[in-house]
Amino acid sequence: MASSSEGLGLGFGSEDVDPSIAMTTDVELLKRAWRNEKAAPEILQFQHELVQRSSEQVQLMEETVEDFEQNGADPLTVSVYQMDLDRMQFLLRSYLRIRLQKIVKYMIHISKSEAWSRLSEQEQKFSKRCMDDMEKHLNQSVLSRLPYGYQSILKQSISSEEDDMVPQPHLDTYVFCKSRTPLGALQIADGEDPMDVLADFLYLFHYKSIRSFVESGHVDLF
Amino acid sequence: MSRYFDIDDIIMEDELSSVVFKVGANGVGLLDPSAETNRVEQGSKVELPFWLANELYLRQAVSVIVPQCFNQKTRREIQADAAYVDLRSRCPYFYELGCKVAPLIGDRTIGSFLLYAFMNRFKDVLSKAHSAAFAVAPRFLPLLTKEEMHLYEAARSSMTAFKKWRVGGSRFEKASILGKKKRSGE
Amino acid sequence: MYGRRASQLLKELSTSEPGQLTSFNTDLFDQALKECNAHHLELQSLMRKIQEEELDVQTTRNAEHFGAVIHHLSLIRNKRCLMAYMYNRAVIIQSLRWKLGPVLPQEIQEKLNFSEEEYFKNYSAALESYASELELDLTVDMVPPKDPYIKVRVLDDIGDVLLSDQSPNLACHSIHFLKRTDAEQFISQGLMEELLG
Amino acid sequence: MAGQSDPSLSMFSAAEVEFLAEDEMVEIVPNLNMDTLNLICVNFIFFGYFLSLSQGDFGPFRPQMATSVPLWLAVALKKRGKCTIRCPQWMSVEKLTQVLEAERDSPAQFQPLPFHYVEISRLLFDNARDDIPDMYMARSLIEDIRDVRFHKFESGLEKISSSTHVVKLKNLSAMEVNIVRPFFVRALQAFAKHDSPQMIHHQQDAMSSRQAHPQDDGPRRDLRRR
Repeated sequence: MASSSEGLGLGFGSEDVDPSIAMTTDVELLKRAWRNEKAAPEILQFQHELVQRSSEQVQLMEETVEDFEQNGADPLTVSVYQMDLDRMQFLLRSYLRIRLQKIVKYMIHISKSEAWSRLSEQEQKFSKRCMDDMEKHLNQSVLSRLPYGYQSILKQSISSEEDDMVPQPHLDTYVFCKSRTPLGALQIADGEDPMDVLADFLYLFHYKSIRSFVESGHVDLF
Repeated sequence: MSRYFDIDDIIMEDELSSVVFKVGANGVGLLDPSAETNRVEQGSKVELPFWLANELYLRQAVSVIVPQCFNQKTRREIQADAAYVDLRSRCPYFYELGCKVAPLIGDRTIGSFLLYAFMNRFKDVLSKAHSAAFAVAPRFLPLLTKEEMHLYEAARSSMTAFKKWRVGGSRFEKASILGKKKRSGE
Repeated sequence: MYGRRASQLLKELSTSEPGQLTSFNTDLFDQALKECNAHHLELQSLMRKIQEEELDVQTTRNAEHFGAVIHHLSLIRNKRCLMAYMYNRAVIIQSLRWKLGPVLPQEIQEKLNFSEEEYFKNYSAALESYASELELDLTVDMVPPKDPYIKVRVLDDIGDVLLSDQSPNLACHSIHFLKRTDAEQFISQGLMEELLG
Repeated sequence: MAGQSDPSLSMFSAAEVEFLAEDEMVEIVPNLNMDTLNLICVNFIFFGYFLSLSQGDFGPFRPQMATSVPLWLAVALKKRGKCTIRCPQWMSVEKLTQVLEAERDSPAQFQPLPFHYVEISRLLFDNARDDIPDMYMARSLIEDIRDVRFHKFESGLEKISSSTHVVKLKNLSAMEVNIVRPFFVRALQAFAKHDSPQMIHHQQDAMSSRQAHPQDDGPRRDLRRR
């Protein structure tokens, strides 16, 4: 990948900063994770440490706000801290929520693919439970009342060669994104000239062609 | 099949196509209204929903006749004035059926025909979704296929949501599923 | 035509407004299930005939064989419709938990069949157990936050409630300043409305 | 719920786009004394600077001493009458008039504006009207700019075709992207579907196309720059 390093001693040329360790606040990272998760058609890697740190910060801030309230601090200050806390909590909740929605939608597919390892331990537990509940529900209303050979929740009938009933994420879609660093010349389409992908431009890409850059943190979805 | 539970895909596969049976089939007389016995004779021409026609084609039991909405007459009309052809009454799932039926009838030109039709119609969908929608909608909307309606809705609803945001107002609302019953204070 | 009733179920779903739930159509549903079993009987009787006549299915494409194929395909089609009907309703039922909380109002409950009611409870419990492991209620903050407190008017007699920072009497028409996250579910349930300004 | 996004479209609601914009920095002039706030929810601007502040410190706030804060904080203080907000330069009637003219003069490109110009301006018009010189004029200029840009985008959309594989969008703003996203993405998908190899080239065997694993299909249409 082409990456010019014109960074001066002072400050950071945006291009030579490894995006995964660039000096950024957790809120910024959480916002990025939230945007990516919202825009990506499939479930992305759970951000364990980030969520852990964010929850701790939320807790700390909750204690601070409580302290302020008890010590009769100026109500405006309390209110500002509360708003700050609320913004963080919204991001955290919304991030976890989008993931749950995707998990429920694609639970069987996820459980049978490498995507399973992208879930947190709690999400895996939730997913298993949801699968059991859904299976039970579909079994008692439909499947158990169908003739033998047609009762599978995965296959349309015993003559199906593969699991032809399982919903899968639609990776064949388009996403808006920005690259954090110049990606250099990318081969976007077979048999086409590579295209120079610049930083800070908004692009509309085929999700599959930039999927790996989203995973590596070089590209942000929007 | 990632679209197994997809409502549109399921309903689309109900679209009828004419097929000719290359084999006889017993115990399914219901398929052929003209059959006198409970079987379909070899050589019978029958209208079947796509889900059945397709699978029988794959098993080489039937040949599929080009559906009317892809015949030369429709093609000429589309070429003359794409935006004003009433595609919905011909087939609400015009594009989807076209994509699925093309391999069955071995017609290489259907792909480019669909593309041409779509390209020449979708611009209109967009401008009407965003502009004076109320004035044109009644005449224009009934011509659209299902996919075009989805596009129209996509454009219209995001514009409506934006306008609503710009006007401001309550950020919290009653869940729409509860219906719009009487609200005290109004 | 085969599969007609089952696809009628789906048409019913597709014509109702997005996110809305119609009453479970037990009649049509059971008829479609019956059709599945009828196809199976026909299928079996054709298969028996093939065996009796000792025809080799692999080589001779006989009329019994194709009859059986058609009944098999029709059964699969009916299954797809029935499954999609249940599945897509289940998706709406999931969303009810997010919008209305763990207890459904009577008018909604009446639209569910027995299995769906049970599914709602199970989904609700799964969600609650996930949230309690995280010690974070996920059903609030559905929209980005503004001020911590909002002004609301009560639309129904809710009575005394215990909220996170106060325990007001929420009488009909009374007006309160509540924590946004406390008021959110009430508004969604139609028991309160937000007042601006 | 009004502000909630539709998960099936993986789309952001307008309120969520606004939420992102609220982290943009603006200058305020406080009229109160308040100690330094140590916040968690802040933008961290590092381009070209070593930050002397620890992250998330704002203030201390002293009357008449201008300082930079995130927009949400500025609006909160303003609502409580604790500050005036300095109208950003790009929101002056003079600048906006220039931008509008330039937008009209160049049908093929968008003028550079802040990524969140729609949201920032709305928040300021709604909450700090007395701090914006010529508020009504500025507001109608922004409306006009947005309209011109939108129509420009709309005519740009007419050029998308089956050969559109990547679209590079210079200077399109966050809210603008959000409005066109559902239509744009769906239209591109439709183009791709009608132009797939199975449709254009005759498939050899209908059975084999069913087994093609979707994950393995690489992108195949040509690349088009705009």
